[in-house]
Amino acid sequence: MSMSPTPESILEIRNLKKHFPITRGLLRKQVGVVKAVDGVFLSVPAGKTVGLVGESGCGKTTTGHCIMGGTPVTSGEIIFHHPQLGAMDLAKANSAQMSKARCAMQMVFQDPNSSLNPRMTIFDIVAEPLVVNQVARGSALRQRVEELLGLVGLRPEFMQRFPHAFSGGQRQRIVVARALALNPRLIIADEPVSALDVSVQAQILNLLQDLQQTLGLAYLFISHDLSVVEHISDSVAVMYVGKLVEFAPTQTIFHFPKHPYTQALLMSVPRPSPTAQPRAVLGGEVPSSVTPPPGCYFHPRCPFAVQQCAEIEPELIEVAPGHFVRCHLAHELKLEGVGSLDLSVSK
Amino acid sequence: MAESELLLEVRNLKTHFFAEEGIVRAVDGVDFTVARGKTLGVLGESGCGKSVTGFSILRLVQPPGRIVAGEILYHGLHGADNRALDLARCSPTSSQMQSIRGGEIAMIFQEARTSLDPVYTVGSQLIEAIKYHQSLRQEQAKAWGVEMLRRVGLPDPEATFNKYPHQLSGGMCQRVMIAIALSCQPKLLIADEPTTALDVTTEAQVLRLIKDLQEELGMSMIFITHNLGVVAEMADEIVVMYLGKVVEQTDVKALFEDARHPYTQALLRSVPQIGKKSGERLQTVPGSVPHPQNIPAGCPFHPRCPSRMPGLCDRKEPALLPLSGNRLVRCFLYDEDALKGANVHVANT
Amino acid sequence: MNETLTLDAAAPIEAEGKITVLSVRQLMWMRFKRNRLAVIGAVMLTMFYLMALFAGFLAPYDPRTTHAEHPAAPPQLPRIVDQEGNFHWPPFVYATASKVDQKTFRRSYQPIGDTRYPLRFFAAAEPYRLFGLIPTDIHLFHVDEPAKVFLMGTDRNGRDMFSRVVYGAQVSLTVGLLGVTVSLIIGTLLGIVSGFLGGLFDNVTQRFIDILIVFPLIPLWLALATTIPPTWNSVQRFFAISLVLSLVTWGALARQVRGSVLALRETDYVQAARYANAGVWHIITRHLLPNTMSHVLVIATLAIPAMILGETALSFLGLGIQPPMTSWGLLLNEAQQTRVLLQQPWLLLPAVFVIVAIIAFNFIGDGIRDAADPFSK
Amino acid sequence: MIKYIVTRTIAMIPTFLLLTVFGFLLIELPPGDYVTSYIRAQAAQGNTSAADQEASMRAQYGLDQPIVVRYGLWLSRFVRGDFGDSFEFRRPATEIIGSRLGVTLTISICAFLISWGIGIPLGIYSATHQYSRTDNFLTTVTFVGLGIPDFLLGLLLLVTVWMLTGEVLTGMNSSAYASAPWSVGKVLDFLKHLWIPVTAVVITGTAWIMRVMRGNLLDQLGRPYVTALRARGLPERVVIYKHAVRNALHPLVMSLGQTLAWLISGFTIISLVLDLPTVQSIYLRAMLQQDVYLGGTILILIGVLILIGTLLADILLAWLDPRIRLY
Repeated sequence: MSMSPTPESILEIRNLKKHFPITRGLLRKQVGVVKAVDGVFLSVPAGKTVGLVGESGCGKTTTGHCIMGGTPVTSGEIIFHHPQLGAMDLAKANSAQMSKARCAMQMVFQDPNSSLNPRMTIFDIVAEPLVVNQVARGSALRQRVEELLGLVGLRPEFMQRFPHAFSGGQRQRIVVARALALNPRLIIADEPVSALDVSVQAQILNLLQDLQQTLGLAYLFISHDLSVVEHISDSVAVMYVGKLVEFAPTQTIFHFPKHPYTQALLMSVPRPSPTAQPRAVLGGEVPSSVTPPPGCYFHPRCPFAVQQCAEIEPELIEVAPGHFVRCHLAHELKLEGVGSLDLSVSK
Repeated sequence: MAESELLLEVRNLKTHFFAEEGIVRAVDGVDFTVARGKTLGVLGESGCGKSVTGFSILRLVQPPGRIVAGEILYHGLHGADNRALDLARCSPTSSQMQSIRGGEIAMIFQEARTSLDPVYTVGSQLIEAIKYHQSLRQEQAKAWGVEMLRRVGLPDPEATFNKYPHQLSGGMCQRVMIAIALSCQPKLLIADEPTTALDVTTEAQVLRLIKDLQEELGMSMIFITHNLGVVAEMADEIVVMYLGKVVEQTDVKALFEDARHPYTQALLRSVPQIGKKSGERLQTVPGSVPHPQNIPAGCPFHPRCPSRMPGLCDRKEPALLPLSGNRLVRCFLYDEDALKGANVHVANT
Repeated sequence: MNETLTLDAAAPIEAEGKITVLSVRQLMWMRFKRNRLAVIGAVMLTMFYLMALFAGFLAPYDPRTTHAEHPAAPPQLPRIVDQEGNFHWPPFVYATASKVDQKTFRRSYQPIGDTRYPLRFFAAAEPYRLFGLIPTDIHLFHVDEPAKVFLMGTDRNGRDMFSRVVYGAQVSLTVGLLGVTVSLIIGTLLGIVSGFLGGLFDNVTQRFIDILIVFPLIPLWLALATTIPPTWNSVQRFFAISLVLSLVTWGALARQVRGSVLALRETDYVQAARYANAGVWHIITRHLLPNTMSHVLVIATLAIPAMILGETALSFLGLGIQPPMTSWGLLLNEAQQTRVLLQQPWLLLPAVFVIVAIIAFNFIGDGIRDAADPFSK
Repeated sequence: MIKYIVTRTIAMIPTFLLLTVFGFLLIELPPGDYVTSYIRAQAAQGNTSAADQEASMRAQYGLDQPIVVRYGLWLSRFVRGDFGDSFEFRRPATEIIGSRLGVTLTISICAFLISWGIGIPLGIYSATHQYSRTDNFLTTVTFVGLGIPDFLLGLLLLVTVWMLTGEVLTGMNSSAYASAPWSVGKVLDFLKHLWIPVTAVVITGTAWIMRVMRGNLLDQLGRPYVTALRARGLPERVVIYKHAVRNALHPLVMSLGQTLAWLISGFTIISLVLDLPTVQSIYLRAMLQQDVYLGGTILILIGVLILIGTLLADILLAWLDPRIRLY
C-alpha cells in the first residue's frame, strides 16, 4: 500500500517495526522475539492532532519512543519534515541528525510524578533543554523560562520550588513547559491526562488545544481513552498487537468504523449516561505479542471471522481517501459507529 | 425506603489517620444506605476517602488510621431480636468480624494480581476462603471452587485452579478475585475500582460479569470508582464524595440528568463524551483537589466553586440537606435558612 | 486562557504548606531529626570525632609514655570525698604505689599518704601538637607528680589506657571513613558505568560482585591483610588497611548504585533529558548521581561499622595497625591472652568505645534510610 | 525443575574457575613464600644453616616455577582431589581440615539452629507488634547485639565465668579430658565449654535474623494481598503465618547460601580468642605462616561451599516461590 504523502504533513511513518529479542541464560541465546511494533503507518499533518489508540501492550508507547529515537528501529521509515532541514528519515538518522530533529519535536510523558526530577527546581527542569542545547543562558534563559511558565499558566514565582510542591495537574503543566522550551513543531503526548484526576484532566486538554492554536503545534496523542481521543484528535489510528488496524479522520472512524476491532473498542467505552444501551462485550483476551495467532491477529475474537482470516495476514488497504483498514472484509462489513447508540443524555 | 429493604446504613462515619505530620481526616462524616439487591455507586476523585470508606466498613483500616465516630449498621444477620449489628463497634480481630468479612460482606480490589498471594495457586486461595466460611470437606470445597471459576467465565477452570497468579493476565486475576469474593455468597460486595487497571474491552467483560453475578445471587453492591461512565452503568443510587464528605446522594438517573451540587455539575461537564465531538473547549473545574491535610475552611469545595458565596461558604460548613425526590445535597445554595441568615445574593445559579 | 487565571487564584491554597517549599534534602533532614535514636547516634559520633580531633588536649599523657612505676594499674577515678568524709573541689587523687603479693605474684596499688593531689584543669604538661600542627602543652586536666591520673588504668608497660584510647580513636574512626570513601569511589564508578553500559562489562562485573558479596568478610580480610609487606611503616600500613577494608566492601555499594542507575535510567525524567539532547555526562551528574546519593549514603553509613569492626579484628590479630600508631583494635590485642585479661579486665574498656561507635553508626544509618525517601509515605 | 538445576550447575563452572584464580592469587600475593617464612623462623631460633637449603626447598615444593605453571599444577591436582600437603604439619591439608571439622560444625550448627530458632519468632513478634514497648525493646537489643563483635562477647563471657566460678573455659575440653577417650564426663565437659562460643555467636546471629525478619514481614504486611486476605475473613494467624511469613522468609532463604560457608568460616576470631580447635583457627595460622596449600584449600573450600549453598538456596527458593520456576 502507499499512503499519499501530503505536502503539509510533518510526520509520516511507513511500515514501522520494532522487535525486541528475548534472551535467556549466560550466553544470551535468543529464544524468541517480542514484536512490540509490527507494521505501523501514520501521517501527522502540521498543526493537527492524530490520536493513537489501543489497549495496553499494543505498542503505541513504543511507537512514540521509536519516533523520538529512544530505541533503534528494526525496519520501516519515520519521515520527519524538519522546519529548517527538510525531510529526514529518523529510522536511519545518526545521532547528530537525531539531535537536530529533537529540537523540533518533544515528548510529554504519562506520569507527571516520575517525569520530573525531584531534586531539581522548576527553573532547572524547564531550562534543561535550553541549557544542554546551548540556546540561552543568564538573564535570557531566565526570561525564556518565565515566558514558558506563563504560557502553561503557572506563576514565575514558583520557579525555585521543587516538583513535590505541585499538584498533578500543575506538574503536567511543567512537563508541557519543558517540552515547549525548544519551540518544537511536533509533540508526542504519551497518555498525558491518564494519571490525572477527572476534574483536572479537562484543564490539561484545554491547555494543549490552546497551545496548538497559538503555536501551531502538531500532536501525536497516544491514549487508551477513546472519549478523550475523539475530543482532541483530527484523525485517529487504532493499533492491535503491534499492528495498525485502522486509520481515518475522527468523525469517520467513530461513526463509520471499518475494522471489527475498532467497532468493538468503541462499543466497550463506558458512557456517562444511565440510559445508554448496555455496552457490547468483546470476548477473549488480547494475544501475546511473542506468540500472536496466525493470519489476522484479531480473528480469534472477531465475530465476523472467516476461514481466510485465520490463514492470511491482511494488508492495510485504503477503502476511502484517507481511510486505511487492515481487514479482509473491509469492503463487505457494515459496522456500527458510536452514532448508532442511544445517547439521551441531557446536557 | 422500608426498613426491611435496608442492608447497610452508614451514619456520620469518620475515619482519621493520626500521622506524625498531623491528622488526615480521610473520611469525615459520611452517610449513606445500601438497599438489598441494589448497587450504590461511590464516586469521587483521588483522596476523597472513597476507598477508606470501603475499608472502614470491613474494619480493615490499619493504624495509624481508625474510626473515630459514626455507625455502620448491618441488617443482614438474622438475629433473634432482628437488630442491626454496628460494625463500627465490633473489634476488627473478633471472630464475629471475621465471619462477616467474606461470609456476609466481600470485597474486590483495584490491583487484582497484587491482591493475590503470589506463592499459592489461585485454587488453594479459593478453597481457603471457602473452608473458613462453610464447613465443607476438601473435595467438596475444590468442586465448589472449580464451579466458581467456571461461573466467572475463566476458560478451562480445572487448569486455572492449579495456576499461580503470575501465570494469569490482569483480567483473569480479577475474575479469580471475583470468584473468591463470591464463593461464600455474601450479601454485600464492595468493589473498590475493580476495573481501573484494565483495558476497555476487558473492563466491559468484567463489569458485565459482576452485574450478571449480582443479579444471579441477589446481592447488594457498593461500587467505588472515579469513572463517570462506569458508575452510570453499574449503580442504582450514587453518592458523590469530595474530601472525605458526601456532597450529594441521589439515584443515578437524577444525577446525570439534574445534578445539584456545583462539584457534581462541574465534574459532569468536564469529561468529554464519546460520540459528542463538538470542537469546543471543555468546561473545567479550576484548581485541583487539595491535599487532605490542607482542607480549606468552610465548604471544602468553595475555593474551586463557580457559585461560591463569599462570607458564607468560606466560613460555615454546609449540612447534608434533603431535597425532593429522595436526594441529599451538601450545599448552601439549597439551604434557604442559611441564605436568608447570611443575607447574600445568589448570582450564579 | 480563562481557567488558568482561576487556577492561579486557587493555587496558593495548596502551596502554603511548609512542606511544599522545602528541597528534598531539607525534607530528609526534617524526617531524620524526628528519629530519636538517629539523633542520639549523631550526637555520640560527633563527640567521638571531637575526641579524636582534640586527642592531645583531652589525653593527660602522651600515649607512648611509660609510667614504669605503675604497670598494670587498675582504673582510678578522681574523688571528691576524702578518707575522712570531707568534700573537696576540684576532684583529687592520691598518689599510689604498687605492692606485689609474694605468694600470688598479684600486683595491687595502695595510696601513699593522705596528700590530696587536685586535678588541675587546662594545665600545662607534656607538649604535643594540636591537630598535629599547633605546638602546645595545655591539657584538659592533669595532676602533679608523683600522683597519676589513670582514668582507665594502665597496660603492663604502664601506659595510660585513657590517653591511648583517645589517640586510638584517631585511627579507628578514620580508617572506616577512609575505607568507605575508597569503596564509594570504586563502587559508584563501577556501578554507574556497568548500569549505564550494560552488556558484557556489566555481566562480568556482576558475576565478580556476586562472589565478593557472599564471601565471608573476615577470611577475605585476613587473606588480604597478609599481603601487606611487613616492612611497611605504620602510616603506610594504615592506608593499606583502609584499602583492604574497602576492597572487600565496594561490591555491595556498586551493586546498590547499579540497581538505582538501572531503575533511574528508565524513569521518564531521564528519558526526557535524553530527548532534550542531554549528554551522558549531564544525565549522570544532574539526574543519576543526585538521586542515587541518598541510597549510597545509607549503604555507606551502614558499611562504616563493618569496617571499624574489620580494623578492630585485624589489629586484634596483629595483622592491622602496627605500633607506634595505636587503634582500639590494637589496644584490645593486649587483652587477647586470656590470662592477662583475667588479671587486668580493664584492658577490655576500649571495646566499649568500639561498640558505642558501631551502634551509633547503625543508628544513623537506620535514620538516614528512613529519611532517604521523603515521598514514601 | 531438573533442567533448571542442571543449567544452574553448569553455570557455576566459570564461577568456580574464577574462584580458584582468586584463591590462588590471594595465596601468592603476599611477599615471600613459605620457604622465606620458614627460614626466618629457623633463623629466629638461631639455625642459620636453613638458608642453605633455600633453593632445594623451593625446588622440592615447586616454588621455583613461574606463577602460571604453579597455578596449572595446583589446579590439576586440585580437581583430582589432591589438595596438597601442609608445609607446616607435613600432612595432607584434607586430613588437617577433617580432624577439626567435627568441633567446627558442632559449634556452628548449634549456633545456627539456635539463632534462627530464636531470631525468626522474635522477628515475627516484633513486626506484628510494631512500635509496641516489646518491639522497641527488641529493636534496641538488636542494635546492641549487632554492635558487639562476637569475639569481644566471647572474651566478656570468659571473664565473667572466671570471676564467678574461677574456671577458665578456653578450648573445647579441660586439660583433664583433653586426650581422654570419649565418656559421659568428657561430653559434659565439652558442653560446658561449648556454650561460650555458641552464645557469643548466637547473640550477633539472632540480632541479624530478627532484624531481617522484622523488616521483611513489615514489608509483606503492607502489601495489598494481605489486606485482601483479611477482607476474606481469614483469621489473623492464617494471614500472618501461612501467607505473610512465608513470603517474608524468601530473602532469608537466599541468605542460606551464605550460611553453608559460614559454618566453617564464621567466628574465625572467636576461635583464636577461645583457643578452639576449629578449621578457622588453623586457617588463620596458615595465612600467617603462608602455608599455601592448607590456607588455599580452606579458602577455596569456603568458596565452593558458597557456590553449593547458593545453588541449594536457589533450588529451595524455586521450590518455595512459583514465580522463579519459569526460568
